[in-house]
Amino acid sequence: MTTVLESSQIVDKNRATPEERRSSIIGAVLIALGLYVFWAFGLRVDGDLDATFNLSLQTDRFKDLAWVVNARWLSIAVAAILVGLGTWRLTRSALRWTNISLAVGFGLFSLAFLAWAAAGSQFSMVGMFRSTVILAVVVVLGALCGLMCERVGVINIGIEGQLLASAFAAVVLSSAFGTFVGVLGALLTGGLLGLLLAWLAIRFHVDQIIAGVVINFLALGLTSLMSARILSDVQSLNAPARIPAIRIPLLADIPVVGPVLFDHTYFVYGMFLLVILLHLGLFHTRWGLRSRSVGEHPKAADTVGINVYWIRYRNVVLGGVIAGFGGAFLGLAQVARFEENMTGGIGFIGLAAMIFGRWMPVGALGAGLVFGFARAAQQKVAILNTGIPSEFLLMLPYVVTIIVVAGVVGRTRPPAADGQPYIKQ
Amino acid sequence: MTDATSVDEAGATPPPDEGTPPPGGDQPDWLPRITGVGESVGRALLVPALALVLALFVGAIIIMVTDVDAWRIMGEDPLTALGQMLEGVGVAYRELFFGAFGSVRAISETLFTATPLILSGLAVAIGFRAGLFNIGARGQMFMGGLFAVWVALHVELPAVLHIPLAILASIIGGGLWGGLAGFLKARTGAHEVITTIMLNFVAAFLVLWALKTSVFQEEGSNLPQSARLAESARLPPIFGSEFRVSIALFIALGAVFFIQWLLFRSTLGFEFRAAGSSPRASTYAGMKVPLLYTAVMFISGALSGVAGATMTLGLPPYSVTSNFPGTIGFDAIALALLGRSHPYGVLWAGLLFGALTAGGRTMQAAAGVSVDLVIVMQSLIIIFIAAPELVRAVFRLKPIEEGPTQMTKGWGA
Amino acid sequence: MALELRGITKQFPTVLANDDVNLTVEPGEIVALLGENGAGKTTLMNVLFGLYSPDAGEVVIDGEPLELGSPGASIEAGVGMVHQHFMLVPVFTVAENVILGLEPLKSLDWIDRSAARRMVLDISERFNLAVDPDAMVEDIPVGVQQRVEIIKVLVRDARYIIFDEPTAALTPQEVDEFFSIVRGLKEDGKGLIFISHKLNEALEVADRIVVLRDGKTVGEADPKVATEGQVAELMVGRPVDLVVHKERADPGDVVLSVRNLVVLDDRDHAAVDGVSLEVRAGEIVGVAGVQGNGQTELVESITGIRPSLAGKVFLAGEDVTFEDPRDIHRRGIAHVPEDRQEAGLILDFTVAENMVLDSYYDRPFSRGILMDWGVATESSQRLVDEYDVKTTRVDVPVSTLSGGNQQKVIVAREFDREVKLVIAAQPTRGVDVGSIEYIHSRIVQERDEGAAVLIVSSELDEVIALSDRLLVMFKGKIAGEFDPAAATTTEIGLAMLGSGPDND
Amino acid sequence: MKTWMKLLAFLAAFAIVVAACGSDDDESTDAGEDAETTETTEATETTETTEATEETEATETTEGEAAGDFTPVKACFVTDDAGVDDRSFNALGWKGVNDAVTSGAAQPDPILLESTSEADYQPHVETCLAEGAEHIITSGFKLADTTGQFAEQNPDVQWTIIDFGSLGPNVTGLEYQTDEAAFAAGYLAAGVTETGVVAVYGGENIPTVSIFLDGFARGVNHHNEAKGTSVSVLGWDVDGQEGTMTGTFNPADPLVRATCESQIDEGADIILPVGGAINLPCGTAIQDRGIEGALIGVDADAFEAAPPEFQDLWLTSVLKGIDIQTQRSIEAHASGQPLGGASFVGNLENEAVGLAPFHSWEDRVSAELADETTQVLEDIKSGAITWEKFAVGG
Repeated sequence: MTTVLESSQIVDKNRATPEERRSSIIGAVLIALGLYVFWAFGLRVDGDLDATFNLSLQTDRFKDLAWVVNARWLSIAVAAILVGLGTWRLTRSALRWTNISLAVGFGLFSLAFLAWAAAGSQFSMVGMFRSTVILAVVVVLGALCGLMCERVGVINIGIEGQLLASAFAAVVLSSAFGTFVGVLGALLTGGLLGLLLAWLAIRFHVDQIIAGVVINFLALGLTSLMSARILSDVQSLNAPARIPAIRIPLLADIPVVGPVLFDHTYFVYGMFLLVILLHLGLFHTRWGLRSRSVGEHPKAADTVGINVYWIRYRNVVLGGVIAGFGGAFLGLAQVARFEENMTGGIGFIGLAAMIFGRWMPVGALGAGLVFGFARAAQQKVAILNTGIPSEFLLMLPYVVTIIVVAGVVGRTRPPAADGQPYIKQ
Repeated sequence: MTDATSVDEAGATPPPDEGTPPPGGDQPDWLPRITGVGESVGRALLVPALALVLALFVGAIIIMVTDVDAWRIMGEDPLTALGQMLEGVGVAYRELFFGAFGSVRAISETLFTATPLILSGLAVAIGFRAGLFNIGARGQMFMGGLFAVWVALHVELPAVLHIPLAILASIIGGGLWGGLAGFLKARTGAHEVITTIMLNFVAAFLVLWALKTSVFQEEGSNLPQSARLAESARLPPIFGSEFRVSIALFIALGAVFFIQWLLFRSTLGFEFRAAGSSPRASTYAGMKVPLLYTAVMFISGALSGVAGATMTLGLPPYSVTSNFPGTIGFDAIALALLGRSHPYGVLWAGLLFGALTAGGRTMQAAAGVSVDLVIVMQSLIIIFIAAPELVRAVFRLKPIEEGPTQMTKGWGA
Repeated sequence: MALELRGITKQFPTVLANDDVNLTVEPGEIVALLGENGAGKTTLMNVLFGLYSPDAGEVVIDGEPLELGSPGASIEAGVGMVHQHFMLVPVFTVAENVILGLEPLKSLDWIDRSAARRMVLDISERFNLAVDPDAMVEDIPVGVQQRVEIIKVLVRDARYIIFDEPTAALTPQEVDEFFSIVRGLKEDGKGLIFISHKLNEALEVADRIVVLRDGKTVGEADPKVATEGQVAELMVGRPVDLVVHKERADPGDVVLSVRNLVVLDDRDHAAVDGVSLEVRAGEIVGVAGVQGNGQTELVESITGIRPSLAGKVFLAGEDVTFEDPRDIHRRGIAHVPEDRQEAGLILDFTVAENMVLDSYYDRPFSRGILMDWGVATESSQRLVDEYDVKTTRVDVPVSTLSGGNQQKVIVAREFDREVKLVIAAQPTRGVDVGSIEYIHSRIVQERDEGAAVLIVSSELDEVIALSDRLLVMFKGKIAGEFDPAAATTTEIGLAMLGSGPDND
Repeated sequence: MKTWMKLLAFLAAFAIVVAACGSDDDESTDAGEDAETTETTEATETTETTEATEETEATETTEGEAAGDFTPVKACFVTDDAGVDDRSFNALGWKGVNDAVTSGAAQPDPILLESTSEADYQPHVETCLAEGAEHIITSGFKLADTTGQFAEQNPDVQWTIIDFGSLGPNVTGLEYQTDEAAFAAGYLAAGVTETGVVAVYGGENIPTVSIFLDGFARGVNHHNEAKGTSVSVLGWDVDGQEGTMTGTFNPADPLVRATCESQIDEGADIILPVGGAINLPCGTAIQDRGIEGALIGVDADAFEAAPPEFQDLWLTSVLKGIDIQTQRSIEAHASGQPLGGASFVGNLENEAVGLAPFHSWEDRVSAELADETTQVLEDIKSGAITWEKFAVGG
């Protein structure tokens, strides 16, 4: 008879739980980072050198704010914190805060790196953060487009094409009929390509990834063709007015925060607004509840009378409209000109940001900002003549993304019905 | 709760991706699955052929619509304008065809262009078969090409050894780059779509940098360009140096047969396909799915790497600059999808794309129609082939009962 | 005043699922729709509920024709359905699942969560269906999930309610509780359709029994007079033997020994929490329990698929705790996994490929890394014949087979070699009567040939019938051991609910 | 058939949009064409102006001896993978070819072959030969090996390669010591800056880009030494030969503008971006940030070539006369001279590189500084100022 009933407090544990293992690996990584910071940035920097981080722009109301810090001591302090944090992770049995520890660790490491690079020199930290926001815009909007689609179970790999085509529409229509029509046209173009994706995926059950790839090709081919055959001939169609920044009174004058957040084109405000709206919408409204149900369990949604197809069409088109907004930003707020293949792969980075952000609008924003920060920071380091070849600085954002995805995010759980066609008998 | 299809109603389960051979047919048992030709040849070719016709038709409309010169006289003399448009279409398509098949040179160009496409298409296809979406063919081509160039520059051997060694280097270079993404997925769960996209950029900058180092540069040059590769490492052209098609074509064909064999005749391929169809069932069957992910990404990367080698060792004038993969890495995705992730399918799709691209060059020269039209036509062909219902609707063919053509597995798990 | 289905016909690509079926349900009446798996019951109900569009036929509710093919219209007309595979979104809360489709709003599109909670609690109190509206559905037991499904239907004011195999995953006590709910609904004036393949339940609760076979109505029975045997014969079309024939067990040496096993589930909770058990050669040990009490993780851990956190597993005296699934399999374990379609088979692979799924790597199916499809095909053909798998050929995708035949493919694959230990989880779920009989007899045969057998099933009748010794699992622990021949279902049921006498 | 209709409707809608643009812009199109021609003429004027500013001898001294007496040759132009719209060497080369058509040296409708990848070079060159081109212009160092190979095989054809040295007796190589002019631009910028910070950035750290950055940075340093100022240059490290790169020549990548803004944030007010159109986002940045800054153009006089909304931003441009030398190379061929095979290294001396006029910044550059800059140009020519020049070509 084997009715032996053990309690769960078993002593002879064979193995660590995955959480425990992860926690200790991250602990080790943090300690290694700390030691590296100590050696590379702490010991090898001239002890007298200060790093000056400017906290205001020339155009700000409150000028000449700066944070001056001794690079060596900052690095040593960071190293100490990193080692402490790592040791805490290694010894502590409670397993919470793992990701936060890692994020804090990477943040501190970046700080020490920047201090090392800026030792004896100065750079504008506010400018870096401002660039971070701007560099995040298209990535975040692309990711939002992606998650609008994937939350209802349609994989959208055609974000790149939607951005490109809507940038084209924005430029051409804006040149011909003015900014308002241009932006509207971009939104419509993004939406139309969304409709095409939805139509192929829902009506014809075309494999969703194929449909997305086709949209990328189609957008690239058509815009390049029209650019070569029409825009090069009729150059007045490639000269739209640029959309100016709107400086928000009072808020823009707040030190540090003002120039970073409140002196941008409406695309930036729109991005933040969309993130908030979508996040609240997805988790607090009828629209969000129904959308998520369609992405998680379309049949369950169907059985309570929700029209799965309609919701899929609607959200995919809306997602396209968001991409169109991003395309308009690229086309009208940057250089106000169409260039062939001007998106240059940023839609795919948006896709990555969506996965990285775990299909959450706020996550997408975070992912976009991490990527934007890496790009902005490498550009600052390039100015500081550290001797690192530019190619390595330029690849830094991509390397950082890989490390973050592998180290922090790990396995992600997409909506359960993502990529699955829903077929009624 | 997580059921996909109800079990107890046998009819409700959708047929799988590969066309189920009609029951009662008398083919040999395993043959249809392996060759991919389960239906009669005529039926199998009908939709692709009609898709090509449709794509040409839509392409013609696009040529006409974007004919700015014709539109300028449309107001005064619509007939002449229309005639001019139609003539433009005629010239464009004639040149497209002759540029692809019209001469020995044209055919050589078609085959030459198809070679790396086939290889990288296979790379993406084998990924799909194992449930992985390798967007990183471009980066893997970079690394494979770079490794091959290193061997070509720094090893002295007779051609019979030098070429295989350089190809081997490209296999290692591309394989490591792809395998890295697979390893990260297996170990940390980092999604391969993210990592391969990012690795593309990393590889591009790495090559740009490497080509400026003395390891690759010609002595005394400061250009980001490799020295001329040793003669012994160049892939010999098949029809003499006048034509670019080289033995790389045979490598590509060999790869097609090898991958065909690997996928359908080897235990490893069985495991790949199993992991691609159902990672869970594969785990239950005792397969080590994480290991398989790493392995399949290695092989996928290796194929792209060889594609990279053909664009370095096999591209006259045999000195390498920083953009040798061109757009092949992304075309590869379309190819794999068009070929339904089947090696023979990829072969045909590669030849088709090769012909379109080679013909497109001539078309650009003679008809002044931008090569971008070729991209549009490629995408149209993919749409029409991926949505046979659409083609059938246009040509009013009898619709046939088909399940969803789902070839990819979404984001996997 | 009635719900009428008239001449419903539904053709699937390979099967005629419903063939001119008629059915009438009055308010305040419980109609049991009986039939084997695959008889077309679920299809019929999905047509009624608007999930499928029929090829012919009509539905009339209280004199009004129903728009077919739209669940919305069916709901509107007062039809509710509690599905066999629950139509619940796992990552939603109970309240969210209930209100989905009729969300109470505060303003604009903003969901009124307190109103939603109130809707759930109102129904839950009125019909005595205890649920926590804020619990995540994936975290609650199956029995509670079913209550959520019922609340979903009641919130929509359904007058006619379809229950599709409602008792499949419930403990005896839960079944009783469920029946009292059903009777309450009947008194409330609802018309109820009760789909089942369990005769005793139908006889117990129904006012009228309608039997479906091969998509056709083959007869009606009055539960007050009909016997199990009569109805069973009507269902299957031949006399059925409902008892598992087996000799007394003659246990030999210990084959499987599990000591203090702790296993984590996917969310890192201890799903198996210190389990010890032994299975001897020549005996069948059954593990009963409501689904989700650690059985899945226990089986996965024994077979090497899921690493254990603590404890040991011995197979024929050897420690196999850290071995991987293949090595354990090679030691002679036959494993029929619980989730046939996800874990046991690769649906788009052919029958032949599935037949070699866990032995392809070795002779005779492969040499080195070269597969020998000829041998594999031959071997599969032999197994198909031997195990009576109904399929046209072995190179058709296994997804084209019926559930019972799919299960036979697994059984054939697993049993066709020297087997020391059989682990079968839910071996007959969703399987037709003929296949059940067959699979049961094969399991008993393995035992008689000297294998140790561990059966995990949430169908209490099945474990009781098969086992020589019965363990009950509750919350990751063994909550009791019984002699299936002597114990009553009440005793066992109590243990399944965690209040058995052996539980401390 | 429904699908069919939808498809047609889609295309029809598309056609209407294009048609609308076409008809709508009939006049503007003409205007555009006019503008183009004006541009061409102006460009020629510009060279003259440039030369006038530099107070040098007349133009006639260089190759184009007997203008107007041409036997038009069939020209064929092959771009590298950046395409003809790169606002850089490809665009200028193609302009040179068209100028040659205007001057009668090349036959009308010269062939343009745009490459999209490196695999295109050989077939494009072969197409040129097959079409019977007598003068083939290949653009960019990436085409060097292909050009060398085919030039050898086709000794009867005249070749011109841009940004590379001669590759044989029938190949004219066009190279440019642009750092000489960039040096003067750096000197000028250091004199103009009010913040004491100037900046440069490039697309990629490749010689045809970096040569500008290097010359410019040295020019700034020269100003510091000569005038005792302490103007700092961001974005190029003369010792390390490294600098700020965008990693792309695509002006729409937000990183390009961010790079420029980043330099503005560090106080830069005069910026030299090098790499096709990647200077345009910097113009938008200067305008939007409202700083008193200026850009320095490269290749052509940006005041003429860049979109009009940026006209006020150009302090000057570092001229690289690719168009002129391409035109002259064709003209030399058309005037019946024997096939040439020399490397032409453009420098200040032979006026193939130079500094554009200040245009709208005329008033803001003090006469003194203008004179000094002119003197610097003269000193470089005469060798009075010298440094380790950037190595051009392979």
